[in-house]
Amino acid sequence: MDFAEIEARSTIEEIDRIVAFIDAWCEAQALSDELRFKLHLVAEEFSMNAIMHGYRDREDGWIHIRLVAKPDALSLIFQDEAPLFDPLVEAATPDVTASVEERQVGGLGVHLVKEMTRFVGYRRDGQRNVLTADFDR
Amino acid sequence: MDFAEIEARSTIEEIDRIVAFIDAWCEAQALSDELRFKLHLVAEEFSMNAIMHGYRDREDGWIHIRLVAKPDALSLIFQDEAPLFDPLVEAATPDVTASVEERQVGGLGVHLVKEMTRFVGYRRDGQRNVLTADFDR
Amino acid sequence: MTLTINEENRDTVLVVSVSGRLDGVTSKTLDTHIGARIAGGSDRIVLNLSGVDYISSFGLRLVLVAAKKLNGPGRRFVVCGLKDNVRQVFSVSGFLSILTLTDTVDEAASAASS
Amino acid sequence: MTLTINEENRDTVLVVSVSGRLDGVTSKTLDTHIGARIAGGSDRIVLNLSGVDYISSFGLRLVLVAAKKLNGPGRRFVVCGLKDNVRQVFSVSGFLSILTLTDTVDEAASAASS
Ligand SMILES: Nc1ncnc2c1ncn2[C@@H]1O[C@H](COP(=O)(O)OP(=O)(O)O)[C@@H](O)[C@H]1O
Ligand SMILES: Nc1ncnc2c1ncn2[C@@H]1O[C@H](COP(=O)(O)OP(=O)(O)O)[C@@H](O)[C@H]1O
Repeated sequence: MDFAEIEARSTIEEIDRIVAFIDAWCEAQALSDELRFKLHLVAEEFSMNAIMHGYRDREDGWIHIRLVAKPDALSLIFQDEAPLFDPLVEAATPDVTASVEERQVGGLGVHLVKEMTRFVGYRRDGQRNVLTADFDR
Repeated sequence: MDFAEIEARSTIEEIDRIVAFIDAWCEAQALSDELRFKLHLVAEEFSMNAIMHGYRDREDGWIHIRLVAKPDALSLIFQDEAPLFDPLVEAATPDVTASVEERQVGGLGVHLVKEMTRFVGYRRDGQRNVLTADFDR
Repeated sequence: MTLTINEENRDTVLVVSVSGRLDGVTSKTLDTHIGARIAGGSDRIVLNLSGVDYISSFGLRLVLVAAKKLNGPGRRFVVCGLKDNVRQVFSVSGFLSILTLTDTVDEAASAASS
Repeated sequence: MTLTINEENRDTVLVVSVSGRLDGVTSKTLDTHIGARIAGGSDRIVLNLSGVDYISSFGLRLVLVAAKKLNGPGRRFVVCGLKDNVRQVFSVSGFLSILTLTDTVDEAASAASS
Protein backbone atom coordinates (compact mmCIF):
# COMPACT_ATOMS: atom_id res chain seq x y z
CA MET A 1 0.00 0.00 0.00
CA ASP A 2 1.51 3.29 -1.14
CA PHE A 3 0.89 6.41 0.84
CA ALA A 4 2.24 9.91 1.44
CA GLU A 5 1.43 12.58 3.98
CA ILE A 6 1.88 16.26 4.58
CA GLU A 7 1.45 18.48 7.60
CA ALA A 8 0.60 22.13 7.16
CA ARG A 9 -0.39 25.16 9.20
CA SER A 10 -3.81 26.76 8.94
CA THR A 11 -2.87 29.51 6.49
CA ILE A 12 -3.83 29.96 2.86
CA GLU A 13 -0.15 30.26 2.07
CA GLU A 14 0.16 26.51 2.76
CA ILE A 15 -2.22 25.64 -0.09
CA ASP A 16 0.59 25.94 -2.63
CA ARG A 17 2.65 23.36 -0.74
CA ILE A 18 -0.34 21.04 -0.58
CA VAL A 19 -0.88 21.45 -4.34
CA ALA A 20 2.77 20.58 -5.01
CA PHE A 21 2.54 17.59 -2.65
CA ILE A 22 -0.50 16.19 -4.49
CA ASP A 23 1.08 16.80 -7.88
CA ALA A 24 4.23 14.94 -6.91
CA TRP A 25 2.26 11.98 -5.59
CA CYS A 26 -0.03 11.79 -8.64
CA GLU A 27 3.06 11.85 -10.83
CA ALA A 28 4.67 9.02 -8.89
CA GLN A 29 1.47 6.97 -8.97
CA ALA A 30 0.86 7.78 -12.63
CA LEU A 31 -2.74 8.78 -11.89
CA SER A 32 -5.10 10.12 -14.55
CA ASP A 33 -5.69 13.85 -14.92
CA GLU A 34 -9.23 13.31 -13.71
CA LEU A 35 -8.16 11.73 -10.44
CA ARG A 36 -5.51 14.36 -9.91
CA PHE A 37 -8.15 17.03 -10.45
CA LYS A 38 -10.46 15.43 -7.88
CA LEU A 39 -7.71 15.08 -5.27
CA HIS A 40 -6.78 18.74 -5.70
CA LEU A 41 -10.40 19.79 -5.42
CA VAL A 42 -11.18 17.80 -2.29
CA ALA A 43 -7.90 18.80 -0.61
CA GLU A 44 -8.55 22.47 -1.34
CA GLU A 45 -12.16 22.43 -0.14
CA PHE A 46 -11.28 20.63 3.11
CA SER A 47 -8.22 22.81 3.73
CA MET A 48 -9.89 26.12 2.98
CA ASN A 49 -12.87 25.25 5.18
CA ALA A 50 -10.56 24.32 8.04
CA ILE A 51 -8.51 27.49 7.58
CA MET A 52 -11.39 29.91 7.07
CA HIS A 53 -14.16 28.43 9.20
CA GLY A 54 -12.56 25.88 11.53
CA TYR A 55 -9.51 27.74 12.76
CA ARG A 56 -10.85 31.15 11.75
CA ASP A 57 -8.14 33.70 12.46
CA ARG A 58 -5.68 31.25 14.01
CA GLU A 59 -2.67 30.76 11.77
CA ASP A 60 -0.99 28.12 13.88
CA GLY A 61 -3.62 25.41 13.53
CA TRP A 62 -2.56 21.94 12.43
CA ILE A 63 -3.72 20.32 9.19
CA HIS A 64 -2.79 16.86 8.03
CA ILE A 65 -3.43 15.17 4.68
CA ARG A 66 -2.68 11.56 3.89
CA LEU A 67 -3.05 10.05 0.43
CA VAL A 68 -3.40 6.28 0.12
CA ALA A 69 -3.33 4.18 -3.05
CA LYS A 70 -5.07 0.80 -3.06
CA PRO A 71 -5.34 -1.44 -6.13
CA ASP A 72 -8.84 -0.26 -7.05
CA ALA A 73 -9.25 2.89 -4.99
CA LEU A 74 -7.62 6.02 -3.63
CA SER A 75 -8.24 7.68 -0.29
CA LEU A 76 -7.59 11.15 0.99
CA ILE A 77 -7.68 11.46 4.78
CA PHE A 78 -7.88 15.01 6.09
CA GLN A 79 -7.43 15.90 9.75
CA ASP A 80 -7.54 19.11 11.74
CA GLU A 81 -7.82 20.10 15.41
CA ALA A 82 -10.40 22.83 14.94
CA PRO A 83 -13.71 22.76 16.87
CA LEU A 84 -15.98 19.81 16.14
CA PHE A 85 -17.79 20.28 12.83
CA ASP A 86 -19.31 17.62 10.59
CA PRO A 87 -19.68 19.30 7.19
CA LEU A 88 -21.51 16.30 5.74
CA VAL A 89 -24.37 16.86 8.15
CA GLU A 90 -24.10 20.55 8.98
CA ALA A 91 -23.46 22.18 5.61
CA ALA A 92 -26.74 23.06 3.90
CA THR A 93 -27.44 21.29 0.61
CA PRO A 94 -27.46 23.91 -2.16
CA ASP A 95 -30.42 24.11 -4.53
CA VAL A 96 -28.60 23.41 -7.78
CA THR A 97 -31.70 24.03 -9.87
CA ALA A 98 -32.35 27.62 -8.77
CA SER A 99 -32.00 30.32 -11.44
CA VAL A 100 -29.19 32.86 -11.47
CA GLU A 101 -31.33 35.46 -9.64
CA GLU A 102 -32.53 33.08 -6.94
CA ARG A 103 -29.35 31.18 -6.47
CA GLN A 104 -27.35 31.80 -3.28
CA VAL A 105 -23.67 32.61 -3.63
CA GLY A 106 -21.42 30.08 -1.85
CA GLY A 107 -22.07 26.81 -0.12
CA LEU A 108 -20.84 24.66 -3.01
CA GLY A 109 -17.63 23.32 -1.45
CA VAL A 110 -19.05 20.40 0.51
CA HIS A 111 -21.48 19.67 -2.31
CA LEU A 112 -18.59 19.37 -4.81
CA VAL A 113 -16.72 17.04 -2.44
CA LYS A 114 -19.75 14.76 -2.18
CA GLU A 115 -20.18 14.74 -5.96
CA MET A 116 -16.53 14.08 -6.75
CA THR A 117 -16.01 11.14 -4.42
CA ARG A 118 -17.33 7.59 -4.26
CA PHE A 119 -17.63 7.94 -0.52
CA VAL A 120 -16.95 10.66 2.00
CA GLY A 121 -17.10 10.18 5.76
CA TYR A 122 -16.64 12.25 8.91
CA ARG A 123 -15.69 11.25 12.41
CA ARG A 124 -14.51 13.05 15.52
CA ASP A 125 -11.41 11.43 16.94
CA GLY A 126 -10.57 13.03 20.30
CA GLN A 127 -9.66 16.63 19.50
CA ARG A 128 -9.59 15.93 15.78
CA ASN A 129 -11.99 16.24 12.87
CA VAL A 130 -11.25 13.39 10.46
CA LEU A 131 -12.63 13.46 6.93
CA THR A 132 -12.11 10.52 4.61
CA ALA A 133 -12.73 10.70 0.86
CA ASP A 134 -12.56 7.62 -1.37
CA PHE A 135 -12.20 7.66 -5.14
CA ASP A 136 -12.48 4.90 -7.74
CA ARG A 137 -9.34 4.32 -9.70
CA MET B 1 0.64 69.95 -38.24
CA ASP B 2 -0.53 66.41 -37.58
CA PHE B 3 -3.26 65.76 -35.13
CA ALA B 4 -5.83 63.17 -34.12
CA GLU B 5 -8.73 63.22 -31.72
CA ILE B 6 -11.03 60.87 -29.87
CA GLU B 7 -14.28 61.35 -28.03
CA ALA B 8 -15.23 59.03 -25.22
CA ARG B 9 -17.82 58.63 -22.51
CA SER B 10 -16.99 58.93 -18.82
CA THR B 11 -16.62 55.21 -18.13
CA ILE B 12 -13.51 53.20 -17.31
CA GLU B 13 -14.46 50.90 -20.16
CA GLU B 14 -13.44 53.67 -22.56
CA ILE B 15 -9.84 53.65 -21.35
CA ASP B 16 -9.03 50.68 -23.61
CA ARG B 17 -10.21 52.62 -26.65
CA ILE B 18 -8.13 55.62 -25.61
CA VAL B 19 -5.09 53.36 -25.19
CA ALA B 20 -5.59 51.93 -28.67
CA PHE B 21 -6.06 55.43 -30.10
CA ILE B 22 -2.78 56.66 -28.60
CA ASP B 23 -0.93 53.53 -29.72
CA ALA B 24 -2.12 53.96 -33.30
CA TRP B 25 -1.09 57.60 -33.39
CA CYS B 26 2.35 56.95 -31.85
CA GLU B 27 2.87 54.23 -34.43
CA ALA B 28 1.92 56.56 -37.27
CA GLN B 29 4.17 59.34 -35.91
CA ALA B 30 6.99 56.90 -35.18
CA LEU B 31 7.36 58.28 -31.66
CA SER B 32 9.82 56.88 -29.14
CA ASP B 33 8.70 54.41 -26.48
CA GLU B 34 9.36 57.06 -23.87
CA LEU B 35 7.00 59.58 -25.45
CA ARG B 36 4.38 56.93 -26.00
CA PHE B 37 4.65 56.00 -22.34
CA LYS B 38 4.19 59.61 -21.25
CA LEU B 39 1.18 60.17 -23.49
CA HIS B 40 -0.47 57.03 -22.11
CA LEU B 41 0.26 58.11 -18.58
CA VAL B 42 -1.07 61.65 -18.91
CA ALA B 43 -4.16 60.49 -20.84
CA GLU B 44 -4.95 57.87 -18.20
CA GLU B 45 -4.48 60.22 -15.25
CA PHE B 46 -6.64 62.95 -16.81
CA SER B 47 -9.31 60.50 -17.94
CA MET B 48 -9.52 58.57 -14.69
CA ASN B 49 -9.74 61.77 -12.67
CA ALA B 50 -12.53 63.07 -14.89
CA ILE B 51 -14.38 59.74 -14.69
CA MET B 52 -13.93 59.12 -10.98
CA HIS B 53 -13.88 62.59 -9.49
CA GLY B 54 -15.24 64.96 -12.13
CA TYR B 55 -18.24 63.07 -13.41
CA ARG B 56 -18.44 60.79 -10.34
CA ASP B 57 -21.22 58.28 -11.00
CA ARG B 58 -22.33 59.74 -14.33
CA GLU B 59 -21.49 57.38 -17.19
CA ASP B 60 -22.68 59.66 -19.99
CA GLY B 61 -20.15 62.45 -19.48
CA TRP B 62 -18.14 63.67 -22.44
CA ILE B 63 -14.36 63.37 -22.69
CA HIS B 64 -12.24 64.60 -25.54
CA ILE B 65 -8.56 64.06 -26.25
CA ARG B 66 -6.59 65.69 -29.03
CA LEU B 67 -3.00 64.83 -29.86
CA VAL B 68 -0.94 67.33 -31.81
CA ALA B 69 2.51 66.83 -33.31
CA LYS B 70 4.70 69.88 -33.93
CA PRO B 71 8.26 69.71 -35.22
CA ASP B 72 9.87 69.96 -31.79
CA ALA B 73 6.97 69.20 -29.44
CA LEU B 74 3.85 67.18 -28.82
CA SER B 75 0.67 68.32 -27.13
CA LEU B 76 -2.17 66.44 -25.50
CA ILE B 77 -5.30 68.50 -25.00
CA PHE B 78 -7.86 66.98 -22.68
CA GLN B 79 -11.38 68.33 -22.27
CA ASP B 80 -14.37 67.39 -20.16
CA GLU B 81 -17.66 69.01 -19.11
CA ALA B 82 -17.49 68.06 -15.45
CA PRO B 83 -17.69 70.72 -12.71
CA LEU B 84 -14.90 73.27 -12.65
CA PHE B 85 -11.74 71.82 -11.15
CA ASP B 86 -8.17 72.96 -11.64
CA PRO B 87 -6.04 70.01 -10.55
CA LEU B 88 -2.82 71.99 -10.97
CA VAL B 89 -3.88 74.31 -8.18
CA GLU B 90 -6.30 72.19 -6.16
CA ALA B 91 -4.55 68.82 -5.94
CA ALA B 92 -2.28 68.68 -2.90
CA THR B 93 1.42 68.24 -3.58
CA PRO B 94 2.49 64.85 -2.20
CA ASP B 95 5.47 64.63 0.13
CA VAL B 96 7.68 62.38 -1.97
CA THR B 97 10.30 62.11 0.76
CA ALA B 98 8.07 60.63 3.47
CA SER B 99 8.88 57.09 4.62
CA VAL B 100 6.67 54.10 3.86
CA GLU B 101 4.88 54.38 7.23
CA GLU B 102 4.24 58.12 6.97
CA ARG B 103 3.45 58.26 3.31
CA GLN B 104 -0.16 58.83 2.30
CA VAL B 105 -1.70 56.44 -0.21
CA GLY B 106 -2.88 58.18 -3.39
CA GLY B 107 -2.55 61.70 -4.69
CA LEU B 108 0.24 60.91 -7.15
CA GLY B 109 -1.68 61.29 -10.40
CA VAL B 110 -1.40 65.06 -10.86
CA HIS B 111 2.15 64.95 -9.53
CA LEU B 112 3.15 62.40 -12.20
CA VAL B 113 1.56 64.53 -14.91
CA LYS B 114 3.56 67.56 -13.81
CA GLU B 115 6.78 65.55 -13.72
CA MET B 116 6.27 63.90 -17.09
CA THR B 117 5.50 67.03 -19.10
CA ARG B 118 7.46 70.12 -20.13
CA PHE B 119 4.42 72.21 -19.42
CA VAL B 120 0.90 71.55 -18.19
CA GLY B 121 -1.84 74.16 -18.11
CA TYR B 122 -5.47 74.41 -17.07
CA ARG B 123 -8.22 76.74 -18.19
CA ARG B 124 -11.99 76.83 -17.87
CA ASP B 125 -13.63 77.37 -21.23
CA GLY B 126 -17.38 77.90 -20.77
CA GLN B 127 -18.68 74.58 -19.42
CA ARG B 128 -15.40 72.83 -20.11
CA ASN B 129 -12.26 71.99 -18.19
CA VAL B 130 -9.35 72.14 -20.63
CA LEU B 131 -5.99 70.63 -19.71
CA THR B 132 -3.01 71.02 -22.01
CA ALA B 133 0.15 68.97 -21.65
CA ASP B 134 3.24 69.65 -23.75
CA PHE B 135 6.13 67.24 -24.26
CA ASP B 136 9.55 67.70 -25.83
CA ARG B 137 10.16 65.52 -28.83
CA MET C 1 1.04 29.08 -10.20
CA THR C 2 0.33 31.40 -13.09
CA LEU C 3 -2.84 33.33 -13.65
CA THR C 4 -3.19 35.13 -16.95
CA ILE C 5 -6.05 37.48 -17.75
CA ASN C 6 -6.26 38.51 -21.37
CA GLU C 7 -8.82 40.98 -22.61
CA GLU C 8 -10.03 41.82 -26.05
CA ASN C 9 -12.85 44.10 -27.14
CA ARG C 10 -15.06 42.69 -29.86
CA ASP C 11 -17.42 45.52 -30.72
CA THR C 12 -19.63 45.89 -27.69
CA VAL C 13 -18.39 42.70 -26.05
CA LEU C 14 -15.43 42.34 -23.70
CA VAL C 15 -13.83 38.91 -24.00
CA VAL C 16 -11.93 37.97 -20.83
CA SER C 17 -9.75 34.90 -21.40
CA VAL C 18 -8.25 33.26 -18.36
CA SER C 19 -5.44 30.75 -18.04
CA GLY C 20 -4.36 29.00 -14.88
CA ARG C 21 -5.93 27.57 -11.74
CA LEU C 22 -9.07 29.13 -10.31
CA ASP C 23 -8.56 28.42 -6.62
CA GLY C 24 -9.39 30.32 -3.43
CA VAL C 25 -6.89 33.09 -4.11
CA THR C 26 -6.93 33.48 -7.88
CA SER C 27 -10.73 33.37 -8.01
CA LYS C 28 -10.86 36.38 -5.73
CA THR C 29 -8.33 38.13 -7.96
CA LEU C 30 -10.39 37.45 -11.07
CA ASP C 31 -13.58 38.41 -9.25
CA THR C 32 -12.08 41.83 -8.48
CA HIS C 33 -10.95 42.22 -12.05
CA ILE C 34 -14.31 41.38 -13.58
CA GLY C 35 -16.09 43.42 -10.92
CA ALA C 36 -14.00 46.46 -11.89
CA ARG C 37 -14.83 45.93 -15.55
CA ILE C 38 -18.55 45.74 -14.83
CA ALA C 39 -18.38 48.80 -12.57
CA GLY C 40 -16.43 50.50 -15.36
CA GLY C 41 -19.26 50.00 -17.84
CA SER C 42 -18.58 46.64 -19.50
CA ASP C 43 -22.04 45.11 -19.59
CA ARG C 44 -21.50 42.34 -22.13
CA ILE C 45 -18.76 39.99 -21.05
CA VAL C 46 -17.54 36.65 -22.36
CA LEU C 47 -15.52 34.59 -19.90
CA ASN C 48 -13.30 32.23 -21.87
CA LEU C 49 -12.11 29.40 -19.62
CA SER C 50 -10.33 27.38 -22.31
CA GLY C 51 -7.03 27.90 -20.48
CA VAL C 52 -8.37 26.81 -17.10
CA ASP C 53 -7.49 23.28 -15.96
CA TYR C 54 -8.66 23.57 -12.39
CA ILE C 55 -11.62 25.19 -10.69
CA SER C 56 -12.94 24.80 -7.15
CA SER C 57 -16.05 26.13 -5.41
CA PHE C 58 -14.31 29.54 -5.22
CA GLY C 59 -14.21 29.67 -9.00
CA LEU C 60 -17.91 28.79 -9.18
CA ARG C 61 -18.61 31.60 -6.76
CA LEU C 62 -16.96 34.21 -8.97
CA VAL C 63 -18.79 32.91 -12.04
CA LEU C 64 -22.14 33.14 -10.25
CA VAL C 65 -21.37 36.62 -8.92
CA ALA C 66 -20.56 37.83 -12.45
CA ALA C 67 -23.68 36.14 -13.84
CA LYS C 68 -25.82 37.88 -11.21
CA LYS C 69 -24.29 41.30 -11.92
CA LEU C 70 -24.77 40.88 -15.66
CA ASN C 71 -28.31 39.55 -15.41
CA GLY C 72 -30.79 42.03 -16.82
CA PRO C 73 -31.79 43.97 -19.93
CA GLY C 74 -28.88 44.91 -22.18
CA ARG C 75 -26.48 42.83 -20.13
CA ARG C 76 -24.88 39.56 -21.16
CA PHE C 77 -22.60 37.02 -19.54
CA VAL C 78 -21.49 34.05 -21.59
CA VAL C 79 -18.99 31.41 -20.52
CA CYS C 80 -17.07 29.36 -23.08
CA GLY C 81 -14.32 26.82 -23.53
CA LEU C 82 -14.92 24.53 -20.54
CA LYS C 83 -12.43 21.68 -20.30
CA ASP C 84 -13.75 18.28 -19.21
CA ASN C 85 -12.93 18.54 -15.51
CA VAL C 86 -14.19 22.09 -15.32
CA ARG C 87 -17.35 21.07 -17.16
CA GLN C 88 -17.98 18.32 -14.63
CA VAL C 89 -17.74 20.81 -11.76
CA PHE C 90 -20.21 23.10 -13.57
CA SER C 91 -22.46 20.13 -14.28
CA VAL C 92 -22.81 18.78 -10.74
CA SER C 93 -23.43 22.32 -9.50
CA GLY C 94 -26.28 22.90 -11.93
CA PHE C 95 -24.39 25.68 -13.73
CA LEU C 96 -24.79 24.10 -17.17
CA SER C 97 -28.51 24.78 -17.13
CA ILE C 98 -28.57 28.27 -15.62
CA LEU C 99 -25.71 29.90 -17.54
CA THR C 100 -25.27 30.70 -21.21
CA LEU C 101 -22.44 28.44 -22.37
CA THR C 102 -20.77 27.92 -25.72
CA ASP C 103 -17.81 25.92 -27.01
CA THR C 104 -15.91 28.64 -28.82
CA VAL C 105 -15.12 32.30 -28.20
CA ASP C 106 -16.71 33.23 -31.52
CA GLU C 107 -20.01 31.63 -30.58
CA ALA C 108 -19.83 33.27 -27.16
CA ALA C 109 -19.11 36.72 -28.60
CA SER C 110 -22.03 36.47 -30.98
CA ALA C 111 -24.34 35.24 -28.20
CA ALA C 112 -23.20 38.17 -26.04
CA SER C 113 -23.72 40.77 -28.74
CA SER C 114 -27.26 39.70 -29.59
CA MET D 1 -4.53 43.91 -22.63
CA THR D 2 -2.95 40.98 -20.87
CA LEU D 3 -2.11 40.74 -17.21
CA THR D 4 -0.11 37.74 -16.09
CA ILE D 5 0.60 36.97 -12.46
CA ASN D 6 3.14 34.22 -11.93
CA GLU D 7 4.03 32.98 -8.48
CA GLU D 8 6.91 30.92 -7.26
CA ASN D 9 7.88 30.02 -3.71
CA ARG D 10 11.56 30.35 -2.95
CA ASP D 11 11.93 28.97 0.57
CA THR D 12 10.18 31.51 2.77
CA VAL D 13 9.79 34.07 0.00
CA LEU D 14 6.91 34.37 -2.44
CA VAL D 15 8.04 35.79 -5.78
CA VAL D 16 5.16 37.44 -7.64
CA SER D 17 6.13 38.20 -11.24
CA VAL D 18 3.83 40.43 -13.23
CA SER D 19 3.59 41.06 -16.94
CA GLY D 20 1.41 43.62 -18.62
CA ARG D 21 0.13 47.12 -18.00
CA LEU D 22 -0.49 48.33 -14.45
CA ASP D 23 -3.34 50.76 -15.04
CA GLY D 24 -6.42 51.71 -13.03
CA VAL D 25 -8.09 48.34 -13.46
CA THR D 26 -5.21 45.87 -13.45
CA SER D 27 -3.57 47.57 -10.46
CA LYS D 28 -6.69 46.93 -8.43
CA THR D 29 -6.67 43.32 -9.59
CA LEU D 30 -3.06 42.86 -8.53
CA ASP D 31 -3.71 44.71 -5.27
CA THR D 32 -6.43 42.19 -4.42
CA HIS D 33 -4.16 39.32 -5.34
CA ILE D 34 -1.23 40.48 -3.23
CA GLY D 35 -3.59 41.47 -0.42
CA ALA D 36 -4.99 37.91 -0.38
CA ARG D 37 -1.47 36.48 -0.27
CA ILE D 38 -0.51 38.70 2.66
CA ALA D 39 -3.75 37.88 4.47
CA GLY D 40 -3.04 34.23 3.72
CA GLY D 41 0.28 34.36 5.54
CA SER D 42 2.83 35.34 2.91
CA ASP D 43 4.93 37.88 4.78
CA ARG D 44 8.01 38.00 2.55
CA ILE D 45 7.13 39.01 -0.97
CA VAL D 46 9.19 39.92 -4.01
CA LEU D 47 7.33 41.87 -6.68
CA ASN D 48 9.09 41.31 -9.99
CA LEU D 49 8.07 44.03 -12.47
CA SER D 50 10.45 43.00 -15.27
CA GLY D 51 7.44 42.25 -17.49
CA VAL D 52 5.73 45.59 -16.83
CA ASP D 53 6.04 48.24 -19.55
CA TYR D 54 3.50 50.67 -18.19
CA ILE D 55 2.57 51.89 -14.75
CA SER D 56 0.43 54.84 -13.68
CA SER D 57 -0.35 56.35 -10.28
CA PHE D 58 -2.71 53.40 -9.66
CA GLY D 59 0.24 51.03 -9.90
CA LEU D 60 2.23 53.16 -7.47
CA ARG D 61 -0.69 53.02 -5.10
CA LEU D 62 -0.72 49.22 -5.01
CA VAL D 63 3.04 49.11 -4.51
CA LEU D 64 2.81 51.49 -1.57
CA VAL D 65 -0.12 49.58 -0.05
CA ALA D 66 1.87 46.33 -0.22
CA ALA D 67 4.97 48.04 1.20
CA LYS D 68 2.92 49.37 4.12
CA LYS D 69 1.37 45.97 4.86
CA LEU D 70 4.75 44.27 4.74
CA ASN D 71 6.52 46.88 6.81
CA GLY D 72 7.53 45.46 10.19
CA PRO D 73 9.56 42.78 11.92
CA GLY D 74 9.81 39.51 10.00
CA ARG D 75 8.15 41.07 6.99
CA ARG D 76 9.81 41.96 3.69
CA PHE D 77 8.73 43.61 0.48
CA VAL D 78 11.27 43.90 -2.31
CA VAL D 79 10.60 45.19 -5.81
CA CYS D 80 12.82 44.22 -8.72
CA GLY D 81 13.23 44.44 -12.47
CA LEU D 82 12.09 48.00 -13.15
CA LYS D 83 12.20 48.96 -16.81
CA ASP D 84 13.34 52.48 -17.69
CA ASN D 85 9.93 54.12 -17.95
CA VAL D 86 8.68 52.41 -14.82
CA ARG D 87 11.86 53.42 -13.00
CA GLN D 88 11.30 57.04 -13.95
CA VAL D 89 7.79 56.94 -12.49
CA PHE D 90 9.19 55.45 -9.27
CA SER D 91 11.96 58.03 -9.27
CA VAL D 92 9.85 61.17 -9.55
CA SER D 93 7.52 59.81 -6.86
CA GLY D 94 10.33 59.25 -4.39
CA PHE D 95 9.81 55.47 -4.40
CA LEU D 96 13.44 54.69 -5.25
CA SER D 97 14.57 55.92 -1.85
CA ILE D 98 11.83 54.49 0.37
CA LEU D 99 11.50 50.97 -1.10
CA THR D 100 13.94 48.07 -1.22
CA LEU D 101 14.76 47.63 -4.90
CA THR D 102 17.04 45.27 -6.78
CA ASP D 103 17.81 44.55 -10.41
CA THR D 104 17.32 40.79 -10.48
CA VAL D 105 14.87 38.35 -8.92
CA ASP D 106 17.76 36.47 -7.31
CA GLU D 107 19.00 39.56 -5.52
CA ALA D 108 15.46 40.40 -4.48
CA ALA D 109 14.80 36.91 -3.12
CA SER D 110 17.96 36.97 -1.07
CA ALA D 111 17.18 40.47 0.24
CA ALA D 112 13.69 39.27 1.19
CA SER D 113 14.90 36.14 2.96
CA SER D 114 17.45 37.95 5.12
N1 LIG E 1 -14.41 23.16 9.19
C1 LIG E 1 -15.50 23.92 9.37
N2 LIG E 1 -15.76 24.46 10.59
C2 LIG E 1 -16.85 25.24 10.77
N3 LIG E 1 -17.76 25.51 9.82
C3 LIG E 1 -17.57 25.00 8.59
C4 LIG E 1 -16.44 24.18 8.30
N4 LIG E 1 -16.54 23.79 6.99
C5 LIG E 1 -17.65 24.36 6.52
N5 LIG E 1 -18.29 25.09 7.46
C6 LIG E 1 -19.57 25.82 7.30
O1 LIG E 1 -20.32 25.19 6.29
C7 LIG E 1 -20.65 26.13 5.25
C8 LIG E 1 -20.68 25.46 3.88
O2 LIG E 1 -19.36 25.11 3.50
P1 LIG E 1 -19.02 24.92 1.96
O3 LIG E 1 -20.01 23.96 1.37
O4 LIG E 1 -17.60 24.53 1.86
O5 LIG E 1 -19.29 26.31 1.28
P2 LIG E 1 -18.61 27.76 1.49
O6 LIG E 1 -17.37 27.56 2.30
O7 LIG E 1 -18.36 28.22 0.08
O8 LIG E 1 -19.67 28.59 2.16
C9 LIG E 1 -19.63 27.23 5.37
O9 LIG E 1 -20.12 28.47 4.90
C10 LIG E 1 -19.37 27.26 6.87
O10 LIG E 1 -20.35 28.05 7.53
N1 LIG F 1 -11.43 66.21 -12.42
C1 LIG F 1 -11.49 66.31 -11.06
N2 LIG F 1 -12.60 66.77 -10.45
C2 LIG F 1 -12.66 66.85 -9.11
N3 LIG F 1 -11.67 66.51 -8.27
C3 LIG F 1 -10.53 66.03 -8.82
C4 LIG F 1 -10.37 65.92 -10.23
N4 LIG F 1 -9.13 65.45 -10.47
C5 LIG F 1 -8.55 65.28 -9.26
N5 LIG F 1 -9.38 65.63 -8.26
C6 LIG F 1 -9.08 65.61 -6.81
O1 LIG F 1 -7.68 65.76 -6.65
C7 LIG F 1 -7.14 64.68 -5.89
C8 LIG F 1 -5.74 64.34 -6.34
O2 LIG F 1 -5.76 63.75 -7.65
P1 LIG F 1 -4.59 62.84 -8.12
O3 LIG F 1 -3.29 63.56 -7.95
O4 LIG F 1 -4.88 62.38 -9.51
O5 LIG F 1 -4.54 61.59 -7.13
P2 LIG F 1 -5.62 60.44 -6.79
O6 LIG F 1 -6.67 60.50 -7.86
O7 LIG F 1 -4.80 59.21 -6.83
O8 LIG F 1 -6.12 60.77 -5.42
C9 LIG F 1 -8.13 63.56 -6.04
O9 LIG F 1 -8.10 62.66 -4.95
C10 LIG F 1 -9.45 64.31 -6.14
O10 LIG F 1 -9.93 64.58 -4.86
